[in-house]
Amino acid sequence: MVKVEFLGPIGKSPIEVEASTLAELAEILKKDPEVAVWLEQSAVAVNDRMVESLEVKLDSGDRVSLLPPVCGG
Amino acid sequence: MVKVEFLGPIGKSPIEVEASTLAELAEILKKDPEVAVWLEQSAVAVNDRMVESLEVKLDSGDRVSLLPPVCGG
Amino acid sequence: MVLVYDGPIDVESLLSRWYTAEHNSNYGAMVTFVGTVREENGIEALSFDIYRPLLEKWFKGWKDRLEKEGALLAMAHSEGDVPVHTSSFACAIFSPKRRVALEMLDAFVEDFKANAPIWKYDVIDGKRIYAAERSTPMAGSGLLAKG
Amino acid sequence: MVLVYDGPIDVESLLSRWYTAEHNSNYGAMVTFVGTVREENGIEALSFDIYRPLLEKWFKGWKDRLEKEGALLAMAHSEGDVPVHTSSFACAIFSPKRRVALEMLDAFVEDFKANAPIWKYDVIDGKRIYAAERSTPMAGSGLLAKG
Repeated sequence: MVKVEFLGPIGKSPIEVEASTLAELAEILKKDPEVAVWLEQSAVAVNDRMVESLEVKLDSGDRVSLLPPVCGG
Repeated sequence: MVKVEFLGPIGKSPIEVEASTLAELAEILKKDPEVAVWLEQSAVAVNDRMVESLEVKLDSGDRVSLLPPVCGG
Repeated sequence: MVLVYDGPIDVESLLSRWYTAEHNSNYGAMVTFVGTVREENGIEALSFDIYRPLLEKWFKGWKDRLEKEGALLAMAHSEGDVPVHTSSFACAIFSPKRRVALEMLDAFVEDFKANAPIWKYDVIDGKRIYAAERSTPMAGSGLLAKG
Repeated sequence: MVLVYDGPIDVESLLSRWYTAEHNSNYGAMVTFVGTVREENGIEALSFDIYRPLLEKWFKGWKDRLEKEGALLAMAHSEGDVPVHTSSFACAIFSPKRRVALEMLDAFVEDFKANAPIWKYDVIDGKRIYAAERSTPMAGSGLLAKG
Protein backbone atom coordinates (compact mmCIF):
# COMPACT_ATOMS: atom_id res chain seq x y z
CA MET A 1 0.00 0.00 0.00
CA VAL A 2 1.12 3.52 -0.82
CA LYS A 3 0.17 6.44 1.41
CA VAL A 4 -1.02 9.60 -0.35
CA GLU A 5 -1.14 12.90 1.55
CA PHE A 6 -2.80 16.09 0.42
CA LEU A 7 -1.00 19.19 1.61
CA GLY A 8 -2.18 22.70 2.38
CA PRO A 9 -5.58 23.77 1.06
CA ILE A 10 -6.55 20.41 -0.48
CA GLY A 11 -7.74 19.65 3.03
CA LYS A 12 -8.28 15.93 2.61
CA SER A 13 -7.06 13.24 5.03
CA PRO A 14 -4.34 10.88 3.82
CA ILE A 15 -5.44 7.76 1.96
CA GLU A 16 -3.82 4.37 1.29
CA VAL A 17 -4.00 2.85 -2.19
CA GLU A 18 -2.48 0.07 -4.25
CA ALA A 19 -0.28 1.47 -7.04
CA SER A 20 3.10 0.38 -8.39
CA THR A 21 3.89 3.52 -10.44
CA LEU A 22 2.90 7.15 -10.36
CA ALA A 23 0.99 6.58 -13.62
CA GLU A 24 -1.20 4.03 -11.84
CA LEU A 25 -1.70 6.38 -8.92
CA ALA A 26 -2.69 9.17 -11.33
CA GLU A 27 -5.48 6.98 -12.76
CA ILE A 28 -6.82 6.30 -9.27
CA LEU A 29 -6.71 9.94 -8.16
CA LYS A 30 -8.41 11.20 -11.35
CA LYS A 31 -11.48 9.21 -10.31
CA ASP A 32 -11.86 11.12 -7.03
CA PRO A 33 -13.56 14.42 -7.97
CA GLU A 34 -12.40 16.06 -4.70
CA VAL A 35 -8.79 15.39 -5.69
CA ALA A 36 -9.03 15.55 -9.50
CA VAL A 37 -9.55 19.34 -9.53
CA TRP A 38 -6.16 19.81 -7.85
CA LEU A 39 -4.07 17.55 -10.10
CA GLU A 40 -3.43 20.07 -12.89
CA GLN A 41 -1.90 22.56 -10.45
CA SER A 42 -0.17 20.28 -7.99
CA ALA A 43 3.45 19.18 -7.81
CA VAL A 44 4.33 15.72 -6.51
CA ALA A 45 6.89 14.42 -4.03
CA VAL A 46 7.66 10.79 -3.25
CA ASN A 47 9.14 10.29 0.21
CA ASP A 48 9.83 14.06 0.30
CA ARG A 49 11.69 14.10 -3.00
CA MET A 50 10.16 16.14 -5.85
CA VAL A 51 9.46 13.97 -8.92
CA GLU A 52 8.77 14.88 -12.52
CA SER A 53 8.05 11.57 -14.27
CA LEU A 54 5.00 9.28 -14.22
CA GLU A 55 7.32 6.31 -14.59
CA VAL A 56 8.55 6.61 -11.02
CA LYS A 57 8.07 3.24 -9.31
CA LEU A 58 6.23 3.01 -6.02
CA ASP A 59 6.91 0.44 -3.30
CA SER A 60 4.71 -0.53 -0.44
CA GLY A 61 5.20 1.99 2.37
CA ASP A 62 6.10 4.86 0.03
CA ARG A 63 4.58 8.22 0.83
CA VAL A 64 3.33 10.43 -2.03
CA SER A 65 2.60 14.12 -1.33
CA LEU A 66 0.47 16.41 -3.49
CA LEU A 67 1.62 20.03 -3.29
CA PRO A 68 -0.88 22.62 -4.55
CA PRO A 69 0.18 26.18 -5.57
CA VAL A 70 2.30 27.89 -2.92
CA CYS A 71 2.61 31.42 -1.57
CA GLY A 72 4.98 32.01 1.30
CA GLY A 73 5.90 35.32 2.91
CA MET B 1 36.85 86.56 -3.45
CA VAL B 2 35.85 82.93 -3.93
CA LYS B 3 36.43 80.36 -1.20
CA VAL B 4 37.84 76.99 -2.30
CA GLU B 5 37.66 74.01 0.02
CA PHE B 6 39.43 70.70 -0.38
CA LEU B 7 37.45 67.77 0.95
CA GLY B 8 38.47 64.41 2.36
CA PRO B 9 42.00 63.20 1.73
CA ILE B 10 43.22 66.30 -0.12
CA GLY B 11 43.91 67.56 3.38
CA LYS B 12 44.53 71.21 2.54
CA SER B 13 43.04 74.18 4.36
CA PRO B 14 40.53 76.32 2.44
CA ILE B 15 41.91 79.20 0.33
CA GLU B 16 40.44 82.42 -1.03
CA VAL B 17 41.12 83.43 -4.63
CA GLU B 18 39.94 85.91 -7.29
CA ALA B 19 38.13 84.09 -10.11
CA SER B 20 34.98 84.93 -12.07
CA THR B 21 34.48 81.54 -13.76
CA LEU B 22 35.41 77.95 -13.02
CA ALA B 23 37.77 78.08 -16.02
CA GLU B 24 39.72 80.89 -14.32
CA LEU B 25 39.76 78.95 -11.07
CA ALA B 26 41.04 75.87 -12.89
CA GLU B 27 44.03 77.87 -14.20
CA ILE B 28 44.87 79.03 -10.67
CA LEU B 29 44.57 75.58 -9.10
CA LYS B 30 46.70 73.92 -11.79
CA LYS B 31 49.63 76.05 -10.62
CA ASP B 32 49.49 74.61 -7.08
CA PRO B 33 51.25 71.23 -7.29
CA GLU B 34 49.66 70.08 -4.02
CA VAL B 35 46.22 70.56 -5.61
CA ALA B 36 47.00 69.87 -9.28
CA VAL B 37 47.50 66.13 -8.71
CA TRP B 38 43.90 65.85 -7.48
CA LEU B 39 42.16 67.76 -10.31
CA GLU B 40 41.88 64.86 -12.77
CA GLN B 41 40.02 62.74 -10.25
CA SER B 42 37.97 65.33 -8.41
CA ALA B 43 34.37 66.43 -8.91
CA VAL B 44 33.36 70.02 -8.24
CA ALA B 45 30.49 71.65 -6.35
CA VAL B 46 29.65 75.35 -6.22
CA ASN B 47 27.69 76.30 -3.10
CA ASP B 48 26.98 72.59 -2.58
CA ARG B 49 25.60 72.05 -6.07
CA MET B 50 27.47 69.65 -8.36
CA VAL B 51 28.65 71.36 -11.58
CA GLU B 52 29.81 69.95 -14.90
CA SER B 53 30.81 73.01 -16.96
CA LEU B 54 33.85 75.28 -16.80
CA GLU B 55 31.66 78.17 -17.91
CA VAL B 56 29.92 78.36 -14.55
CA LYS B 57 30.19 81.96 -13.28
CA LEU B 58 31.54 82.65 -9.83
CA ASP B 59 30.49 85.55 -7.62
CA SER B 60 32.28 86.94 -4.61
CA GLY B 61 31.36 84.84 -1.60
CA ASP B 62 30.79 81.68 -3.61
CA ARG B 63 32.16 78.49 -2.17
CA VAL B 64 33.77 75.90 -4.45
CA SER B 65 34.36 72.35 -3.15
CA LEU B 66 36.75 69.81 -4.63
CA LEU B 67 35.56 66.23 -4.09
CA PRO B 68 38.17 63.51 -4.60
CA PRO B 69 37.23 59.84 -5.25
CA VAL B 70 34.74 58.51 -2.72
CA CYS B 71 34.21 55.20 -0.95
CA GLY B 72 31.44 55.01 1.60
CA GLY B 73 30.25 51.98 3.53
CA MET C 1 17.44 25.09 9.68
CA VAL C 2 14.44 27.31 9.13
CA LEU C 3 13.18 28.94 12.31
CA VAL C 4 9.44 28.31 12.40
CA TYR C 5 7.39 30.66 14.60
CA ASP C 6 3.94 29.79 15.89
CA GLY C 7 2.30 33.09 14.81
CA PRO C 8 4.14 36.40 14.16
CA ILE C 9 7.93 36.65 14.12
CA ASP C 10 9.56 38.78 16.81
CA VAL C 11 11.52 40.71 14.17
CA GLU C 12 13.47 42.97 16.49
CA SER C 13 14.95 40.18 18.55
CA LEU C 14 15.50 37.99 15.48
CA LEU C 15 17.48 40.62 13.54
CA SER C 16 19.48 41.40 16.68
CA ARG C 17 20.21 37.73 17.16
CA TRP C 18 21.35 37.26 13.55
CA TYR C 19 23.53 40.36 13.59
CA THR C 20 25.04 39.49 16.97
CA ALA C 21 25.78 35.92 15.94
CA GLU C 22 27.66 36.90 12.77
CA HIS C 23 29.13 40.39 12.99
CA ASN C 24 32.42 38.95 14.27
CA SER C 25 32.65 36.40 11.43
CA ASN C 26 34.30 38.84 9.02
CA TYR C 27 31.36 39.23 6.65
CA GLY C 28 31.38 42.69 5.08
CA ALA C 29 27.70 42.80 4.16
CA MET C 30 24.47 41.74 5.83
CA VAL C 31 21.22 42.07 3.90
CA THR C 32 17.82 41.22 5.26
CA PHE C 33 14.27 40.92 3.96
CA VAL C 34 11.24 41.09 6.23
CA GLY C 35 7.69 40.44 5.00
CA THR C 36 4.89 42.09 6.95
CA VAL C 37 1.15 41.44 6.57
CA ARG C 38 -0.55 44.36 4.82
CA GLU C 39 -4.04 45.52 5.75
CA GLU C 40 -5.98 45.05 2.50
CA ASN C 41 -9.13 43.36 1.20
CA GLY C 42 -10.66 43.42 4.69
CA ILE C 43 -8.36 40.73 6.08
CA GLU C 44 -7.62 40.56 9.80
CA ALA C 45 -4.67 38.23 9.36
CA LEU C 46 -2.90 35.89 6.99
CA SER C 47 -2.50 32.27 7.98
CA PHE C 48 0.11 29.77 6.81
CA ASP C 49 0.60 26.03 6.47
CA ILE C 50 4.16 24.77 6.09
CA TYR C 51 5.32 21.36 4.95
CA ARG C 52 8.51 21.25 6.96
CA PRO C 53 10.37 18.26 5.48
CA LEU C 54 10.39 19.77 1.99
CA LEU C 55 10.90 23.32 3.29
CA GLU C 56 14.09 22.11 4.97
CA LYS C 57 15.29 20.44 1.77
CA TRP C 58 14.55 23.51 -0.32
CA PHE C 59 16.29 25.72 2.26
CA LYS C 60 19.34 23.47 2.44
CA GLY C 61 19.70 23.71 -1.35
CA TRP C 62 19.92 27.49 -1.05
CA LYS C 63 22.19 27.36 2.00
CA ASP C 64 24.63 25.13 0.11
CA ARG C 65 24.49 27.35 -2.97
CA LEU C 66 25.32 30.41 -0.87
CA GLU C 67 28.05 28.62 1.03
CA LYS C 68 29.85 28.08 -2.29
CA GLU C 69 29.94 31.87 -2.61
CA GLY C 70 31.32 32.21 0.91
CA ALA C 71 27.97 33.47 2.16
CA LEU C 72 25.62 32.46 4.98
CA LEU C 73 21.83 32.24 4.81
CA ALA C 74 19.31 32.37 7.67
CA MET C 75 15.50 32.26 7.45
CA ALA C 76 12.40 32.34 9.63
CA HIS C 77 8.72 31.84 8.76
CA SER C 78 5.42 31.79 10.60
CA GLU C 79 2.91 28.97 10.86
CA GLY C 80 -0.72 29.68 11.76
CA ASP C 81 -2.26 33.15 12.02
CA VAL C 82 -0.23 36.35 11.54
CA PRO C 83 -2.30 39.52 12.18
CA VAL C 84 -2.02 42.57 9.90
CA HIS C 85 1.07 44.72 10.56
CA THR C 86 2.99 41.83 12.04
CA SER C 87 5.62 39.82 10.16
CA SER C 88 5.53 36.30 8.75
CA PHE C 89 8.83 35.98 6.88
CA ALA C 90 12.41 37.09 7.51
CA CYS C 91 15.72 36.15 5.99
CA ALA C 92 19.30 37.37 6.17
CA ILE C 93 22.35 36.83 3.99
CA PHE C 94 25.88 37.47 5.27
CA SER C 95 28.60 37.73 2.65
CA PRO C 96 32.20 38.92 2.43
CA LYS C 97 31.27 41.19 -0.50
CA ARG C 98 28.12 43.15 -1.21
CA ARG C 99 27.36 41.97 -4.78
CA VAL C 100 26.78 38.37 -3.70
CA ALA C 101 24.54 39.52 -0.85
CA LEU C 102 22.41 41.82 -3.01
CA GLU C 103 22.02 39.42 -5.93
CA MET C 104 21.34 36.36 -3.81
CA LEU C 105 18.77 38.17 -1.66
CA ASP C 106 16.74 38.95 -4.78
CA ALA C 107 17.09 35.44 -6.21
CA PHE C 108 16.35 33.74 -2.90
CA VAL C 109 13.21 35.78 -2.13
CA GLU C 110 11.81 35.20 -5.64
CA ASP C 111 12.45 31.47 -5.50
CA PHE C 112 10.96 31.40 -2.00
CA LYS C 113 7.74 32.87 -3.42
CA ALA C 114 7.64 30.31 -6.23
CA ASN C 115 8.91 27.10 -4.65
CA ALA C 116 8.86 27.08 -0.86
CA PRO C 117 6.16 24.59 0.28
CA ILE C 118 4.08 27.13 2.19
CA TRP C 119 0.37 27.83 1.72
CA LYS C 120 -1.28 31.15 2.43
CA TYR C 121 -4.81 31.90 3.58
CA ASP C 122 -6.66 35.16 4.14
CA VAL C 123 -8.39 35.33 7.50
CA ILE C 124 -11.70 37.22 7.21
CA ASP C 125 -14.33 37.12 9.94
CA GLY C 126 -12.35 34.34 11.56
CA LYS C 127 -12.51 32.17 8.42
CA ARG C 128 -9.46 30.85 6.60
CA ILE C 129 -9.70 31.31 2.79
CA TYR C 130 -6.97 29.86 0.54
CA ALA C 131 -5.19 32.66 -1.38
CA ALA C 132 -5.57 30.75 -4.66
CA GLU C 133 -5.15 33.68 -7.05
CA ARG C 134 -1.87 34.84 -5.38
CA SER C 135 -0.38 31.33 -5.30
CA THR C 136 2.06 29.82 -7.81
CA PRO C 137 2.14 26.20 -8.99
CA MET C 138 5.50 24.70 -8.01
CA ALA C 139 7.98 23.54 -10.65
CA GLY C 140 6.74 20.24 -12.13
CA SER C 141 3.07 20.81 -11.31
CA GLY C 142 0.42 18.89 -13.29
CA LEU C 143 2.34 15.61 -13.41
CA LEU C 144 -0.60 13.50 -12.18
CA ALA C 145 -3.02 15.18 -14.62
CA LYS C 146 -1.01 13.82 -17.56
CA GLY C 147 -1.49 10.65 -19.55
CA MET D 1 17.99 62.93 7.05
CA VAL D 2 21.03 60.67 7.25
CA LEU D 3 21.79 59.51 10.78
CA VAL D 4 25.49 60.19 11.32
CA TYR D 5 27.16 58.18 14.07
CA ASP D 6 30.41 59.25 15.74
CA GLY D 7 32.14 55.85 15.38
CA PRO D 8 30.37 52.48 14.94
CA ILE D 9 26.63 52.18 14.38
CA ASP D 10 24.60 50.44 17.09
CA VAL D 11 23.03 48.15 14.48
CA GLU D 12 20.73 46.18 16.78
CA SER D 13 19.00 49.23 18.20
CA LEU D 14 18.93 50.98 14.81
CA LEU D 15 17.23 48.08 13.00
CA SER D 16 14.77 47.72 15.91
CA ARG D 17 14.03 51.42 15.74
CA TRP D 18 13.42 51.36 11.97
CA TYR D 19 11.23 48.27 12.13
CA THR D 20 9.25 49.59 15.10
CA ALA D 21 8.71 52.98 13.48
CA GLU D 22 7.28 51.54 10.26
CA HIS D 23 5.77 48.10 10.76
CA ASN D 24 2.34 49.67 11.33
CA SER D 25 2.55 51.79 8.16
CA ASN D 26 1.24 49.02 5.89
CA TYR D 27 4.48 48.35 4.05
CA GLY D 28 4.66 44.71 3.01
CA ALA D 29 8.43 44.52 2.64
CA MET D 30 11.40 45.83 4.59
CA VAL D 31 14.89 45.27 3.20
CA THR D 32 18.07 46.34 4.92
CA PHE D 33 21.77 46.47 4.12
CA VAL D 34 24.45 46.66 6.81
CA GLY D 35 28.13 47.17 6.01
CA THR D 36 30.62 45.82 8.55
CA VAL D 37 34.37 46.44 8.62
CA ARG D 38 36.28 43.32 7.57
CA GLU D 39 39.58 42.35 9.13
CA GLU D 40 41.97 42.35 6.17
CA ASN D 41 45.29 43.86 5.12
CA GLY D 42 46.29 44.31 8.76
CA ILE D 43 43.85 47.15 9.44
CA GLU D 44 42.61 47.82 12.93
CA ALA D 45 39.76 50.06 11.76
CA LEU D 46 38.37 52.01 8.85
CA SER D 47 37.88 55.74 9.25
CA PHE D 48 35.48 58.01 7.38
CA ASP D 49 35.10 61.67 6.46
CA ILE D 50 31.64 62.83 5.40
CA TYR D 51 30.70 66.04 3.64
CA ARG D 52 27.27 66.40 5.14
CA PRO D 53 25.65 69.16 3.01
CA LEU D 54 26.13 67.16 -0.21
CA LEU D 55 25.39 63.83 1.48
CA GLU D 56 22.01 65.22 2.51
CA LYS D 57 21.29 66.44 -1.03
CA TRP D 58 22.28 63.13 -2.55
CA PHE D 59 20.18 61.28 0.03
CA LYS D 60 17.16 63.51 -0.53
CA GLY D 61 17.33 62.76 -4.26
CA TRP D 62 17.04 59.05 -3.48
CA LYS D 63 14.37 59.57 -0.83
CA ASP D 64 12.24 61.49 -3.34
CA ARG D 65 12.79 58.86 -6.02
CA LEU D 66 11.64 56.11 -3.67
CA GLU D 67 8.68 58.13 -2.44
CA LYS D 68 7.38 58.20 -6.03
CA GLU D 69 7.30 54.38 -5.84
CA GLY D 70 5.43 54.53 -2.54
CA ALA D 71 8.55 53.48 -0.65
CA LEU D 72 10.48 54.88 2.30
CA LEU D 73 14.27 55.13 2.65
CA ALA D 74 16.36 55.42 5.83
CA MET D 75 20.13 55.53 6.15
CA ALA D 76 22.90 55.78 8.75
CA HIS D 77 26.68 56.17 8.34
CA SER D 78 29.67 56.50 10.62
CA GLU D 79 32.16 59.35 10.84
CA GLY D 80 35.61 58.82 12.34
CA ASP D 81 37.05 55.44 13.30
CA VAL D 82 35.09 52.19 13.00
CA PRO D 83 36.99 49.14 14.37
CA VAL D 84 37.02 45.80 12.52
CA HIS D 85 33.83 43.73 13.01
CA THR D 86 31.75 46.81 13.79
CA SER D 87 29.45 48.50 11.28
CA SER D 88 29.78 51.79 9.42
CA PHE D 89 26.78 51.82 7.06
CA ALA D 90 23.15 50.79 7.33
CA CYS D 91 20.09 51.48 5.23
CA ALA D 92 16.51 50.27 5.06
CA ILE D 93 13.80 50.46 2.42
CA PHE D 94 10.13 49.96 3.24
CA SER D 95 7.80 49.31 0.32
CA PRO D 96 4.26 48.04 -0.25
CA LYS D 97 5.59 45.41 -2.67
CA ARG D 98 8.78 43.39 -2.64
CA ARG D 99 10.05 44.09 -6.20
CA VAL D 100 10.53 47.81 -5.55
CA ALA D 101 12.30 47.10 -2.27
CA LEU D 102 14.70 44.54 -3.76
CA GLU D 103 15.52 46.51 -6.90
CA MET D 104 15.94 49.84 -5.15
CA LEU D 105 18.16 48.38 -2.42
CA ASP D 106 20.61 47.20 -5.06
CA ALA D 107 20.49 50.47 -7.02
CA PHE D 108 20.78 52.62 -3.89
CA VAL D 109 23.73 50.73 -2.41
CA GLU D 110 25.63 50.81 -5.73
CA ASP D 111 25.02 54.54 -6.20
CA PHE D 112 26.00 55.10 -2.58
CA LYS D 113 29.36 53.47 -3.30
CA ALA D 114 29.91 55.61 -6.41
CA ASN D 115 28.47 58.99 -5.47
CA ALA D 116 27.95 59.55 -1.76
CA PRO D 117 30.49 62.20 -0.60
CA ILE D 118 32.24 59.96 1.92
CA TRP D 119 35.97 59.23 2.09
CA LYS D 120 37.46 56.06 3.50
CA TYR D 121 40.80 55.50 5.24
CA ASP D 122 42.50 52.37 6.49
CA VAL D 123 43.74 52.70 10.06
CA ILE D 124 47.04 50.82 10.52
CA ASP D 125 49.25 51.34 13.56
CA GLY D 126 47.06 54.28 14.47
CA LYS D 127 47.73 55.99 11.12
CA ARG D 128 44.97 56.99 8.68
CA ILE D 129 45.77 56.00 5.07
CA TYR D 130 43.40 57.11 2.26
CA ALA D 131 41.87 54.06 0.53
CA ALA D 132 42.74 55.48 -2.90
CA GLU D 133 42.63 52.24 -4.88
CA ARG D 134 39.13 51.32 -3.56
CA SER D 135 37.69 54.79 -4.20
CA THR D 136 35.65 55.91 -7.21
CA PRO D 137 35.78 59.33 -8.88
CA MET D 138 32.33 60.95 -8.60
CA ALA D 139 30.25 61.67 -11.72
CA GLY D 140 31.73 64.75 -13.45
CA SER D 141 35.24 64.32 -12.06
CA GLY D 142 38.14 65.96 -13.88
CA LEU D 143 36.30 69.18 -14.74
CA LEU D 144 39.05 71.44 -13.42
CA ALA D 145 41.77 69.45 -15.22
CA LYS D 146 40.23 70.38 -18.59
CA GLY D 147 41.06 73.24 -20.93
